Amino acid sequence: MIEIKDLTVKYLRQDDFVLALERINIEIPAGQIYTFIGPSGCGKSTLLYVLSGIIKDYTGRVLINSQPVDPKKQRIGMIMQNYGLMPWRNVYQNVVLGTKIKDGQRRLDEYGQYILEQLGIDHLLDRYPKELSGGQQQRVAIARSFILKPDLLLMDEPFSALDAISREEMQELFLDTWKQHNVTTAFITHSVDEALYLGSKIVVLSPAPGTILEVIDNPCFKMEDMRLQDDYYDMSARIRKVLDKGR
Amino acid sequence: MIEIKDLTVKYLRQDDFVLALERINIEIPAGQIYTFIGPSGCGKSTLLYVLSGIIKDYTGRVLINSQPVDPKKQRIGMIMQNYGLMPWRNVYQNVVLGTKIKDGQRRLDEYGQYILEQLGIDHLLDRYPKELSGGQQQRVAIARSFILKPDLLLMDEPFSALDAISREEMQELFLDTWKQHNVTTAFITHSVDEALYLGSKIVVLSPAPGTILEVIDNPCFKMEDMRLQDDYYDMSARIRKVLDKGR
Amino acid sequence: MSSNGKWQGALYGFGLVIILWQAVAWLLKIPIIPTPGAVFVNIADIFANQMQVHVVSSLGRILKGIFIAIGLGVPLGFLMGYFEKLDKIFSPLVYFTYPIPKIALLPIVMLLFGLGEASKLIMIVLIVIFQIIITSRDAVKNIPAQVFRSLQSLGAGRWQMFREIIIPASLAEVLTATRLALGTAVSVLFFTETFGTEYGMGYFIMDAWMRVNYLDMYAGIVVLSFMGFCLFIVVDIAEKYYCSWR
Amino acid sequence: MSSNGKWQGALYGFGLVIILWQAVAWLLKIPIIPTPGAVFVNIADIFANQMQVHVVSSLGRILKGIFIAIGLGVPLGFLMGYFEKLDKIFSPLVYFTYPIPKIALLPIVMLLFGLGEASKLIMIVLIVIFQIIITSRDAVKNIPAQVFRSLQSLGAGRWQMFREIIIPASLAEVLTATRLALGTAVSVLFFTETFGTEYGMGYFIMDAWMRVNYLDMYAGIVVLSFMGFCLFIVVDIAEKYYCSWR
Amino acid sequence: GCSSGQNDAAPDKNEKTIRIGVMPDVESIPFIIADKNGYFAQEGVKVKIEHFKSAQDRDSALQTGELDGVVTDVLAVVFANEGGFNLKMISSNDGNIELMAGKESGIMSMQDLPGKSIGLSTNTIMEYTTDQMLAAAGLKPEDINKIAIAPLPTRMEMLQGGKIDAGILPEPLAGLAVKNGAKVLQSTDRMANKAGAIAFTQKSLKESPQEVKAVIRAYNQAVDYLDKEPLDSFSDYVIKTQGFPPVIKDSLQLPQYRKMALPDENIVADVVEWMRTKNLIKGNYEYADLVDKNILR
Ligand SMILES: Nc1ncnc2c1ncn2[C@@H]1O[C@H](COP(=O)(O)OP(=O)(O)OP(=O)(O)O)[C@@H](O)[C@H]1O
Ligand SMILES: Nc1ncnc2c1ncn2[C@@H]1O[C@H](COP(=O)(O)OP(=O)(O)OP(=O)(O)O)[C@@H](O)[C@H]1O
Ligand SMILES: [Mg+2]
Ligand SMILES: [Mg+2]
Repeated sequence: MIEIKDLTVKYLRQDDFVLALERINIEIPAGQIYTFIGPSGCGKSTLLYVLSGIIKDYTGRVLINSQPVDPKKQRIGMIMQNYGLMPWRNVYQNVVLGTKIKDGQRRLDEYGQYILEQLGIDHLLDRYPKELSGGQQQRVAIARSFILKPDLLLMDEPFSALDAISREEMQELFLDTWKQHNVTTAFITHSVDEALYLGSKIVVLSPAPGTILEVIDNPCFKMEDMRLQDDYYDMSARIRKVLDKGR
Repeated sequence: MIEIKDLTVKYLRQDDFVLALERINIEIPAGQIYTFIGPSGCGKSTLLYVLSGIIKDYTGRVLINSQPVDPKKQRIGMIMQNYGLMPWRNVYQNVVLGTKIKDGQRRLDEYGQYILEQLGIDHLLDRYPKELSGGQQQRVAIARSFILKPDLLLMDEPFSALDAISREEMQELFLDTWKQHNVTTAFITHSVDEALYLGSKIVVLSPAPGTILEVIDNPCFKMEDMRLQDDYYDMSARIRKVLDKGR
Repeated sequence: MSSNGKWQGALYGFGLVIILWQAVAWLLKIPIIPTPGAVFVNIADIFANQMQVHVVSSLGRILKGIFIAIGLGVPLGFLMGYFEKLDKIFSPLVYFTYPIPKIALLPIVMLLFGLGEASKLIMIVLIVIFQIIITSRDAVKNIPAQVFRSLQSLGAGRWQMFREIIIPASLAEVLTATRLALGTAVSVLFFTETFGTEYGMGYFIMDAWMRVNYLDMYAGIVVLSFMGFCLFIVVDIAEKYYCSWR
Repeated sequence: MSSNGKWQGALYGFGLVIILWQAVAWLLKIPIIPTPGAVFVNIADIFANQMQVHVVSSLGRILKGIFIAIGLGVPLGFLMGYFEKLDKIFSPLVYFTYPIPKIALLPIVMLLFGLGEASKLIMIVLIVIFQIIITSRDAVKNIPAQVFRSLQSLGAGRWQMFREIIIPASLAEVLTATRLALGTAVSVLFFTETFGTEYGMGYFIMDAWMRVNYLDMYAGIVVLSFMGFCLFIVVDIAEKYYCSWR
Repeated sequence: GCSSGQNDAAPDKNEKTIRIGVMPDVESIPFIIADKNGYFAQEGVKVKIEHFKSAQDRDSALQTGELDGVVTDVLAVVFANEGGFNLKMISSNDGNIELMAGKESGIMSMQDLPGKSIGLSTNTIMEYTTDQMLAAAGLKPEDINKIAIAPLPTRMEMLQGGKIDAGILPEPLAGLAVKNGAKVLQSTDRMANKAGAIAFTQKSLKESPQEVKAVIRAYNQAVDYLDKEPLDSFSDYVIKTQGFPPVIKDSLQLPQYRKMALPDENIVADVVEWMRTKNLIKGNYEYADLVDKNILR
């Protein structure tokens, strides 16, 4: 469970500052997926930085399972917008980085092997990041966070560099693992479709400085053949309206 | 006009190599937009590297306006998948980099100002890239290539980091400028929708090593309210089928 | 880093040196290690009318030497880092000549340039230029290839590559090299100012040593370190200004 | 770079030095600059029974000195680069002590550590450690903050930060620093081997110089450069191996 | 300024400046005095005294044609000739080198030396002199432990710090060491085997004999002056220009300076012999090879 109270984040620059998030209030119950959608630059990544303990300089209160954010204690799987791979580690080493840090485990277990296969990067293990295509790099980042089996999953546009079909496969894979482990997840996306498909609630943010415009209950979540239902079009239109209104 | 004959590209590694593209044959007539779609890692970016003169080590023949590729002579606007911004230059300097190199022009003219406003980055001019969000960085890269007024536009998933609504605006902006200047464009995208909306022809690539599966004439191009037409669904289904079959 | 915190740190650092020195001086109680107190009193005594002129001449030599060494070494290093062919030829050359004890070249330098100012400058340049060449070369080599791609697609010429990428990307390392060169240049004054001149901190310290005047010698060393310290601070300020994008 | 091309380059570089040297020798025709031919003949003459022992002792000293200097300097530099507080205190200290002409400390080092090997090692360490500290510190400072983010979100401890990021990210710069340190260490043999020993290339060259035996002196210099060259090549190979990810 | 190279002989011979390299030692004092009192000008010769802190620097300057003459020693002259530089002694000089024992070494006389360490610089006049002194006391070089410490102040410091048992030092540092408690065991003053020399390049002897002769006259005048005048009247100046430790002012002992005179043939032969047995030189040098006898006439 994530509780965010009155969160305001500023980035300090030479002599001024940039207000990135303003008075954010939200709760994500344990085991739920919330998707976040909002215009470019509204502070979505910033929110994840706060949740993952990267940004510590904020006002307001952020609690994870009633405890202050502390990535040492919590098991946080984070997929960063720019993937966050270590250029000096090959794919294998990058994939096991999470478990190595958290558990001292440098070996891939069966589950890890399964994830790599599902992501289609099991034949790239000895490549360095610069020898991968953009989508391959992104899949390495996805693999790392899945294999960690985190308590909290923070995904920043995790499928942005994947082609339409892979993307759908990855969405399935994500939902599968989520169903198994029931990870509390904050999922940032730019696709209304994806937000509807994956989120039990959809959080719509305003342009910078980011504030919450609306938290929308998603009836489409876990719906079979979502895209063929009427609800989907209603919801899609509604989100677009909220987004547009926010401008 | 771009002519590609029997293009094969290999990446050399320590003791082996990776075949990225195999026997690609295609012609893009002057003034046309071709969209390229294909699974992650199939060699789309590689193709653009060849067209932009970054990769020189290939077999086959690549001609731009009947001349071998030479970025010194041709005016190539490239939007790279990872944006390709100079971290030590602020937004303004990054935006004018193209005209500075090509024309020695370090000033923004009216058109440039207009582009910046349309992209919504005119208030960020003194920021360094690391002080921008992912989508803002991408828009800076877009601005740079548009302002260059290139003869050849190479766009590698140029809108991948933008939210749904901005993305649509950018697509409009792109079509607008394309209509004005009639730039020959190779446009890589992961979205079938985008491929249909922007491309006069759609090139579908197979998984690695990339070969051309099909070059599809796009009846939807320049269609009003494309998404409401029947053709759109047919085409969409067809592309997905070609993609799927290629696996 | 607040400039306030910086100065506070400098004070701590300085204090630490003094305490260590004082401790050693008290422990050994021999004239070769005078107490810091005595040395500072001595500096106060002789700075204005004896040392100033030495400081000025040394400072001039160091600055000139560093400028020449940077002016020659950085471009050469950059070229070696960028053009692999040049590197293949010049690196072995640098690898052969860097380890030559430059003092052993003194006869040749004297032969070619006499006992005057030119020889001293050349000695400084000869000693520090290798550090500068190697650091700049390595800095350029460490720039990831993909950084060059945007400019390649723009068909940038070589000079544009240098201006837009190589220079800004390597600036921090060049400043590191400048720090090293400064430190080395200051500490080799000792050998470069021992002939043909009666001015310079190197001469002053050497002379004091020969005269077994340890108070003067240490006064000279302290002033020399302080001079070096100030030069380092200048480089730090330059870095803060030019590398603000990091 | 193919190792073949490398050797070819080395040959070119070496040839260039020889040609330059030959030209100067012919132009000036004085005993101070013997011809390369004469020097190489001399090396062939005296290497086995006169120089070898000097080479071995110097090599030992250099390697020991460099290992100690890297062992102390790199961790300190890394810590200074990573923890701003440490940097604020230690940087001024380094800035003060780097410019001190270490040779002026020779008598003190000798008094404290005797006339034996220890003093010589300490002199080498004292001279090269500053370059290593400053380069490693600057290398860590130049790592972009965002590289640390993945590990921060994993709650990595300090040691893990060092192992996963700081060490690999700075390795290339540490190797650059090693090159500088090697070059410097070889060229200061000259001062560190002037006391308490009759073995070492520094002693050999200095003695030859004093004996006005320029043939021997140049033989010593050539052997010394070659020694340095080999050490550089070792570093290059290490770099190729450890920095293959670039 | 920087004169470039050796071949810039002044066009007008009378304008030729004689450049003489000196070290911070007592041997050079007559030149300092001659300069101070204007004797060179009186004799109609331009002289520039160049000060050096190390013998290496001085010899390099000489070998590169930056100097015409030097205050040096027989060994250095032999080495120079062996190295192919035509350098000729025109006179001996007067210094004093002392072998002394450290305050706490317990060494009272030469006979206590066996097994002890002596600081010196190897293959120089210092080692030669030490060997002579040992031989005079019936000792062999192998009986003692020679420790190379080239820089004089460091050698003195090591002696005072007890890192070496004995050391060989020239004036004025010798005087200072004595003042600080070192015990003199032997000196070249007592043994009268001084190997100091004044030497000029063959080139300047040939090209400017008149000037060199004028230098000799000025030197001799300075020797007269040093003989007559009380030490106090010039010691401050000498200490300052020569860079002597100021504390030695009251203990400064100048040797009995003599007018320029040819070096002792026996000493020269002895030095050459010593160098040959140590394998330092290959050639065999006769007195006439090393000394220019004509200029003093
Ligand atoms: N280091 C920084 N210094 C100053 N401003 C910053 C910095 N990082 C981000 N910002 C600003 O903060 C705001 C929020 O950035 P953030 O990266 O969180 O946006 P985002 O919602 O993730 O956008 P996108 O969808 O484009 O990735 C943006 O306006 C950005 O310009
Ligand atoms: N430097 C390199 N060394 C080795 N292999 C490489 C290198 N760069 C790319 N590749 C490989 O070449 C293939 C094509 O890469 P490319 O970047 O062109 O793919 P892409 O179609 O752009 O994929 P994406 O949609 O994921 O960006 C990939 O399989 C990739 O792993
Ligand atoms: Mg973001
Ligand atoms: Mg790509």
